Amino acid sequence: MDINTARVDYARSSGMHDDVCKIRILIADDHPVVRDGLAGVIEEQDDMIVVGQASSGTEALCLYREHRPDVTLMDLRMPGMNGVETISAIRTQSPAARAIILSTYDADEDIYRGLQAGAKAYLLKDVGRHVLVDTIRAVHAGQTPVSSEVGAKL
Amino acid sequence: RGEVELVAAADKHGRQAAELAVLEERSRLAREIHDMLAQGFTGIAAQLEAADAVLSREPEPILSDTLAASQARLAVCQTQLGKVQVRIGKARDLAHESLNEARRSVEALRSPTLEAAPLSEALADFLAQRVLGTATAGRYLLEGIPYPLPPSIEHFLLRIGQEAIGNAVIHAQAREIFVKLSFEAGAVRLCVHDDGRGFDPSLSEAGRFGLIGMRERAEKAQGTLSIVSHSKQGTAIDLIVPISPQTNPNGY
Amino acid sequence: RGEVELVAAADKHGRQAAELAVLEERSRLAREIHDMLAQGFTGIAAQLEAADAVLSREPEPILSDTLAASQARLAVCQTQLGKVQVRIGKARDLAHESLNEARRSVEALRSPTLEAAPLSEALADFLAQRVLGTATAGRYLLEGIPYPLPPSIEHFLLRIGQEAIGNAVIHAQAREIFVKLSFEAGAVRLCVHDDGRGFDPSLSEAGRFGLIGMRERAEKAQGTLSIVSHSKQGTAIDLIVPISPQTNPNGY
Ligand SMILES: Nc1ncnc2c1ncn2[C@@H]1O[C@H](COP(=O)(O)OP(=O)(O)OP(=O)(O)O)[C@@H](O)[C@H]1O
Ligand SMILES: Nc1ncnc2c1ncn2[C@@H]1O[C@H](COP(=O)(O)OP(=O)(O)OP(=O)(O)O)[C@@H](O)[C@H]1O
Ligand SMILES: [K+]
Ligand SMILES: [Mg+2]
Ligand SMILES: [Mg+2]
Ligand SMILES: [Mg+2]
Repeated sequence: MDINTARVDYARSSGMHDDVCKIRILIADDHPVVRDGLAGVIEEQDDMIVVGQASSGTEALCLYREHRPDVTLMDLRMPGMNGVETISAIRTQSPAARAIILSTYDADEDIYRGLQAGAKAYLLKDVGRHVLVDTIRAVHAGQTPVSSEVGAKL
Repeated sequence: RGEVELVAAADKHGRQAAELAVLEERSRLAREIHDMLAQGFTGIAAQLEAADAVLSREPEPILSDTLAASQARLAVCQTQLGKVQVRIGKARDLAHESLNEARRSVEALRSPTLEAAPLSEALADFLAQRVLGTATAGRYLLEGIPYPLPPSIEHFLLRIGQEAIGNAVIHAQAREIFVKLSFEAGAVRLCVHDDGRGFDPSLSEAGRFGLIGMRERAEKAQGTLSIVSHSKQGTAIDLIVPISPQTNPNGY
Repeated sequence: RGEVELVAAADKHGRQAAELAVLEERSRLAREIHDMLAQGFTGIAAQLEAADAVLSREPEPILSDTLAASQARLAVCQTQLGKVQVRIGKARDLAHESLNEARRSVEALRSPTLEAAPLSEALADFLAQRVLGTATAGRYLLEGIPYPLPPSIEHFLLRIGQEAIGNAVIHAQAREIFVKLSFEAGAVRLCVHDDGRGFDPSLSEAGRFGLIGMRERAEKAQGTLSIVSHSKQGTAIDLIVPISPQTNPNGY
């Protein structure tokens, strides 16, 4: 067995998921370094795949139509169409769409508007990767893991 | 209604205006800080989570003690190192960029009046030192309430002022050099006037770069430089640099 | 000296005070930002440099393609991964801490007066909407100069006010509901008074959570809630939430 074969085996054995079974994720954030970092975390998960990255609400809407992702990570503050508007637009077309809000600020009023617009959860942008991927899996499984604190505020 | 009462009422109004101005300033700056610092830190945090995700991948158990198995594991390990290095590079670049951006904003926020008024003080000091021991007197006036200037403009103003003062001391044989720095609503203004022998500013002398440098710097600062000189009456150098409301966040 | 002149002089003084206050505020913020950064981005950059130094170590050339050599190389590689992970952890902790600090300062700096006065406006709007079309009149008063409140406290105040207003509209049969929000030196105060039929606040009704929620939220905001009600005279709900000078950055 040469090195290349061994690497293929490694990849196969650790990645028990075919691409078709993976959670397909769209990331929308106008901050390229944040977007790229989130994609990096997701890439390392065997059960997830990033199907698109958008830097604006309009682009997110296009990529949503094109790829029909299972879960969309949605930044609230983007130039042009903001996160809340984008979630509304996506859910008008696809009522079953599942979105997770990304926010820099916990006290952002738009978090509540985003949840009212149909987002299933919200995450702070510097969330630990375990919480990030657990939330993605939970939302994909149909849960709405809104933190109790936000639930109380709503 | 007595005078005292009137003043007290106006004073109270002034104090409230001051408090409101502080609130306004505070909220504007808060947004700036948000955009800059917080965005920087979120980007760094995201990259570091990604790096950690790479590092935390469980390695396959080594099934056999063969060379091929060991080499395969090594290859995986080296791939991880490569990926992590890229992430670290991105996070580090962002840290440096954010730091520079933040430094620039700190500099822009620096208050000349309160932090030893560097430009005004530097000009006054320069004048005092240059006329010391000469037959020329120096007079300096600061007009208006200084507001923070972009560091580059502050720098141009200082250099132009130094050259003009230097020229007046060396060439003018003046009794007095009068320097005035004025902070006006839409512009900052620097005047260096002397009552010396005057010269013809339109004649450029080879190997003399003082006036040329002044004109170049005035242009770079998007300012207007006028040099008016009359024989035996003296020289007046006036520089006006417009400060836009964005650049002058006080807006007055 | 005429009155007009006197006012003008005092006004000018007021404007200068406002300008100075802005300058002072600006320089305070500059120092704050500077300190935050110095500890944040600089520390992160240093950790990342250290991580990069580990990753950039040239590996020993492979002397022979033996199992022992490969295993030795793997061991080095894994040591590198371990060291880098520690650095990344430190940088990440620092990024989170700094981001939280930036968040806190943004929150503290948020100015309710100027950013559409959300709390005061929300309370006034809520009152206006709830009394609309009822036999009850609403009167709203904002007292003092609003200063930024921590969002959680702002939130509690709004929810308590809404419940109290809602109760007065639904239960009191009042002629007037008077709502007053006061920004005082060490506290923010919310009063909801009605001249309606009154009730006995000590009797808790099963399945009613409005008053319970008000009490809970007042406690969470570390405030004092008093409910005074007299039959046929009305109900007065008073909430005082102390605001510490740190929390109220204006300190007045
Ligand atoms: N205030 C002044 N009064 C009289 N003459 C002046 C004055 N300023 C400039 N001049 C004349 O204009 C000339 C050009 O000035 P400029 O500053 O360009 O050169 P400089 O001072 O001679 O040399 P340097 O290049 O070191 O500045 C001077 O040599 C001097 O003759
Ligand atoms: N301003 C008021 N004037 C007269 N009665 C009042 C007033 N506020 C409260 N009450 C009485 O106190 C009771 C308890 O109030 P509370 O807010 O806890 O419950 P509620 O308003 O009836 O229901 P909810 O849980 O929807 O708020 C009310 O049912 C009412 O009888
Ligand atoms: K993946
Ligand atoms: Mg954004
Ligand atoms: Mg010269
Ligand atoms: Mg109620």
